[in-house]
Amino acid sequence: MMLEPTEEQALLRDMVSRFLADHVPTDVAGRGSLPLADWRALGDLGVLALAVPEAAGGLGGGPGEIAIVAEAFGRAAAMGPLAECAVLCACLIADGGDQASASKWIGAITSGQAIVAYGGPGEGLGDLTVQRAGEGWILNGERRLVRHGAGAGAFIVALDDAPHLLLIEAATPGVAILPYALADGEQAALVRFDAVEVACEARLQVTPTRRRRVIAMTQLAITAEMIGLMQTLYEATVDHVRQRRQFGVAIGSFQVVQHRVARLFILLEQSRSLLLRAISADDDAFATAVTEAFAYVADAALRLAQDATQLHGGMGVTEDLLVGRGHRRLLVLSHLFGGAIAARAKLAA
Amino acid sequence: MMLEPTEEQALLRDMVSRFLADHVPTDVAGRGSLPLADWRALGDLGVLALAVPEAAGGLGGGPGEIAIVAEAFGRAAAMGPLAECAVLCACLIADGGDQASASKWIGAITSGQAIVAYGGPGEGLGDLTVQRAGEGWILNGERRLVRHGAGAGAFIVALDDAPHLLLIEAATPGVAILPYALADGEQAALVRFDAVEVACEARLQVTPTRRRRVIAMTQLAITAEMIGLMQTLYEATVDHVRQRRQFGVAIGSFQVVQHRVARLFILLEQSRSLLLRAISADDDAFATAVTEAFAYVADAALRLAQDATQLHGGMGVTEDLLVGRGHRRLLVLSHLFGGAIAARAKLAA
Amino acid sequence: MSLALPPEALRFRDEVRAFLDEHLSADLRRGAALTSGVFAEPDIARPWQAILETRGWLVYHWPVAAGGPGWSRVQRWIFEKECAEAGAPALPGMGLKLVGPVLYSFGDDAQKADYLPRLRSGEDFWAQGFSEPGSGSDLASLRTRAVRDGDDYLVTGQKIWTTQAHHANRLFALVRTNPEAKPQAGISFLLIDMASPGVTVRPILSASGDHELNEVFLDAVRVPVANRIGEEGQGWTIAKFLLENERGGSSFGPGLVADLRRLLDATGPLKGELATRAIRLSLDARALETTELRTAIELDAGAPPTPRSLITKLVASEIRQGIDELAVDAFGPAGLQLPAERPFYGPGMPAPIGPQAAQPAAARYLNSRAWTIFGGTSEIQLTLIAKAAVGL
Amino acid sequence: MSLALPPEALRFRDEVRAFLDEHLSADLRRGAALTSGVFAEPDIARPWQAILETRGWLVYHWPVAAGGPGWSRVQRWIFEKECAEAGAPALPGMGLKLVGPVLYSFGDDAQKADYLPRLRSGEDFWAQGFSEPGSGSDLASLRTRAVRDGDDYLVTGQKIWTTQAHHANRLFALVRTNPEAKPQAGISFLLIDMASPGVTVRPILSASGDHELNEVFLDAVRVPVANRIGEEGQGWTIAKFLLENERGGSSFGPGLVADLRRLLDATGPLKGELATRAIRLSLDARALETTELRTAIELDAGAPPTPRSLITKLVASEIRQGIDELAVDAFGPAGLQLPAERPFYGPGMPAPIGPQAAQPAAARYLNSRAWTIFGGTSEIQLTLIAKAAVGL
Repeated sequence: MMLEPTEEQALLRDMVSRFLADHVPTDVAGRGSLPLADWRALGDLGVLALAVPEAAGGLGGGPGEIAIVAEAFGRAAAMGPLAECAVLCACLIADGGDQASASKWIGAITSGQAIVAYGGPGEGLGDLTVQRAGEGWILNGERRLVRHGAGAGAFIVALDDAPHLLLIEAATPGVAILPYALADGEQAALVRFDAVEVACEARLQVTPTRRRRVIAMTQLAITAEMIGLMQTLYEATVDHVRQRRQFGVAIGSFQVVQHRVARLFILLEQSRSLLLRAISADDDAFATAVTEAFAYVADAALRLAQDATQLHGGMGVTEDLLVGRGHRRLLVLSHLFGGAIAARAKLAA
Repeated sequence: MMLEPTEEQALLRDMVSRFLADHVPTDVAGRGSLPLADWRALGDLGVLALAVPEAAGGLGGGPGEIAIVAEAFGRAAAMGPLAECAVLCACLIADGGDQASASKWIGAITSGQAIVAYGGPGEGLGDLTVQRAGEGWILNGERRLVRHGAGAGAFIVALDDAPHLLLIEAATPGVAILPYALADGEQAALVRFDAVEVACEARLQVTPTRRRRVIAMTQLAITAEMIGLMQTLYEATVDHVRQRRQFGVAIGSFQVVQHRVARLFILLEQSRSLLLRAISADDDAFATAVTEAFAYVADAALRLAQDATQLHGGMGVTEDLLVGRGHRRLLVLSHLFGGAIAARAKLAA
Repeated sequence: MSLALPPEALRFRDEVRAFLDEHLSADLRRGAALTSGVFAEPDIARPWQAILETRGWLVYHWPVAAGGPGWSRVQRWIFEKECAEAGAPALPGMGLKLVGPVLYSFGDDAQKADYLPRLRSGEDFWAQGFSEPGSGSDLASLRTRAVRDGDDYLVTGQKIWTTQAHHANRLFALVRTNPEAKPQAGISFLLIDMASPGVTVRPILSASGDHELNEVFLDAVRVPVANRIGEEGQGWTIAKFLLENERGGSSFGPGLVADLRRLLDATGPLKGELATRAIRLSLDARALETTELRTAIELDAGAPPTPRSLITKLVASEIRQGIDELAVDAFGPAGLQLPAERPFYGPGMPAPIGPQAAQPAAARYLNSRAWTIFGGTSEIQLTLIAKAAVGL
Repeated sequence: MSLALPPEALRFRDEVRAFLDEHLSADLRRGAALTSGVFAEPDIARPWQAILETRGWLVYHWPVAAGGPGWSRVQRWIFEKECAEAGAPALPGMGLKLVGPVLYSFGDDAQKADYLPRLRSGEDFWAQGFSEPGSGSDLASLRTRAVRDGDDYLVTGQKIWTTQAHHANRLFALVRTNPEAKPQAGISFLLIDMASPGVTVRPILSASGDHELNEVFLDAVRVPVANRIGEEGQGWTIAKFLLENERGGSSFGPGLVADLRRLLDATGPLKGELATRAIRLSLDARALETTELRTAIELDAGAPPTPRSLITKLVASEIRQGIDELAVDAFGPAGLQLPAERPFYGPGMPAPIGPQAAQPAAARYLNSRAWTIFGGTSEIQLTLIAKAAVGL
């Protein structure tokens, strides 16, 4: 029972934070993905191998380590295919890929040389059908929100109604990638699959339990990233209301401003508690605890972003300040995996 | 197009308001139903005949008149079987009763001599079954929330899944009345029907359209009553925050108190707008407009009551002040007919 | 006691409806529906302004003496409701709603003759120079200086949040003509030609990527004294008049009701939490339009302005934000797209993900956060309501 | 970085659980479940207090030197969570949580020897005399006077909101001993025997019909100077110590989590809006209990008290109100009943409409409105958080 990171975790946090502080100055933060060179440098530092099991050549980090890195990204408003690629896809390939896939992709992902993007099922994410064809399958349909899909070398496509997890290279005939911009400035893609032939080796053999856990790890990373960014926006807001003067006084001396910032403090503390609770949950409780944390934090993050914007006044709605860009980022993160609404529905079921 | 009451409406409002001001002093208000003598006096003034069509010996008042009287009740925190008895049951009997029922009950209701209580269908209100038996029916089951059921001379029982509206005298064999107290201090009853034989004359022949309209009139009365009581609580709160001093100043000078009271002003104005809108709706739109007004006002009323209590501090949670008793009353009124939640569900359907 | 429209009002409504049916083209409707900012851009606004001017309905809210059609407040409300229902473009208000009334109320005959026709024809496009970097809600602290130099002022300072200044050829501005006087007393109201030397416009990009706002730098800009409205030092009085018009001028409820309906048309029926939020927003919006109608009826009956009208801007802002947040949630993943190209109805726009209405959803969400900030923050509005309406 | 309980904590938890299984009778559980007020009434509280005292766990939050079991903060949290899960009665805090710590921290040896044993045995039942009609949140303005008369004070004044004073034989009170000094400096802390001549208790009925609160009138009540805790004029310091205990003393989250679960057991699965509200409340409550655990872990590690603990009372109050409002809504019509009889578990209670758990729902809803008022209003709490935690 220990609130502070372990010594190793602290070293990891400090390393990532320092790297991001050097490479993502405030005026650049929150404008889009890290340049590829920086991503590779993170790979060189081992950050992208964190979630991959040791047996597969990774560092075998757990929820705590993943949350620490993701929170550092949020804190710096740094962006990149951390959650879906370095956590989700890397783990799925490590767990369920054959030797060839593993050797082709895991090293490429963890070194930052390649991106594998994820196209999961969900409301509004597009329909997919898969039909048996000889030893393999034929895939038809689309995935509408594939983050980092524009530059991906491969996709992992998941289906709701089937145990299929398919690893499909971007260059496969019949795969069409339509890049588009998300609100946070990152590139996503709508990926169409038109009678794509998938060989049987492309199927990742991941147990449902493990798959659930890896998806929960991904959602945990997103939750931690939100909390890091909430902290940054909170601090910017506290600074602002201390310094900004209207009617001859700092606006932080107005009672309604004080109460509003106090509410943000509460949101942040409560968010952090649910994140810690999820990190600490035992295996059986992990996925639900992550869903709970995500459900709370996704709401809290957007609320905090809205109030941070409001308290910044006109400057808060511009692209010039980090608060506006952070707001955009939180808009996207809080809506992934169906957002708070889908998470609550899952918890109510 | 006229915001103010007509001359006749103003006379009606002033008459009822004066009567209630005389008979319901503040320390008595909000503690329970008017004594029977006062109820009869209101009957003598014609107030209880307001909703009854002229053809049936009533005054044929419309939504405007009903809202005016109900709002005056709310304003004075006066209570009594106005909505369900003098509006709903009286109209149902006038519309659909045979000569005998009409002559027995309408005069008795409008003179304040008798109460006919209503047991309508709805979630949590109890199951009822009705079976054909010769010319009449056999009734089995219960109605759980029959306001003013304890002292009622008869009941109108409605069923959801059948066009039946049955008028059943309280003394009918098999009818068991279990009185209980509601949060607002009024007496309700759980009424059980154990193989009750109902003669064919007991069936009220009311068209679905008319029935819907009369129920909407009843809900309109409850909505208007809430608005009257909201106004009273609002004014008490404004007075209180002007007078109550803490830390050397009136609490109404604190910014958060000011903003909170400003929100109550908004709730009240918006509530009043939806009430006026419902009153003004043409026949086709009336029932929906009433449901809309009720859905908004039921929420607004409870929110206002909660804030009025909070702003009154400790005194707000006691039975001594009208604000606490008004809060109880609004708790009940806002939950009738399934409350705001059922109303919203109906509007979403 | 009834809000039901009398027969003559219904006839008027039908007349407006028929006009909109005939003259509001599908292109204009589409442009309006896919506008992500507060006001329509000139490519949409100008043709619509010309159509309304031709019909005599452009300055429908101006008095007859100033060229208006002499409509009652209720007629204006009906007109605004019909325009909203039909999906007409939202014309920029800086000229028609803000400086126009200032011109006909405080301007001298020469100023009226000079500016009003060009305002109506669209030849003049106005921007508003009130806010400054240091003075947001605290307007009286403004620092832009106007120093008398013969028949001119030399104006130096900086204005910010200047909506559509990059389209404007005219700026009306508050400037400090007397630095010695009390803050409010030393302010004057000037009309500035944007083509004057020393005027620089710098865009401020919104977080949404939209370009609506600007900074305007004024460096010893020469402005004829004849371009001053009213007396020197009367600027504060004129500004208050203008801000009251801005806050209470037109109806917000009808537009919100219509926008919510259009959103639900685009998303199809909503479920669960989203359905509940939609109902709540719809009740708020319907209540607001009725509140606005009540005020219109009262004013037509000769009653003094009611403090109730103070709630309009605050309530409208929150409904606006609620609708735009609902849209992002209701469109699901498609609500997260945010192309850099503009306008959303333009030929350069990439193919939408999901329904076309989803494409501007994120931009709208981000832009509508400004509603509770500009034109008096919600905090300022609540204090105003507490003081003027509640009496605290 | 982990909140997972280590093996020794799990063993402790199992020990507490086994004890509760064995000693918390069905009657006590039922009484606790059907209590509508903040604290259990004496018929429930006394026997449970005796059981805990026998086990040595009554004053589990007191230091060893004062007779506590020497538990860590985490152990206290576990104990409170297990008691909440098991549905143990909520013992009145005026003695155990409020005046007890004052006695062992500020009392002299004679006072400790005199009062502490009777407090633990239940022979003494304490009431708190802080608030006065004129001074709610503004405690420093209190007006009850204590005038020295030989070895006694003569105390005159009025206290209000005195929870369970009608059950109490002792009152601890703040009184003004020096009217000349600055407001905070002239206050002393006295222990008053409720049987003294001049003490009158008048019930204040809550809007729910519950009798929990009272006014206490003090008319020249003779109180020995030996009953003063600390120095004359030290009352404000002692009161601050006590209020900090009240705010940060014990965990609220576990009780809220358990109450919500019990509510959902009684209502069955909720649908639509109600299900959403239940999930939100459950997340709030789980976050709160975790926030409280974090604080306990930090304190055990020797860290100074964190400003985070300031949020506890505010957040707990709002969740409490949320659960009680959810209950009324979820029970439907049955949630509106409010019998006059008390207690809800007593023999005189009429048959419930619907499930028995629905019978106290309206009373609870009304009573829980007090949570955001007493013990420092939510407004006071927010200001405190803004200043002490945010640093504004």
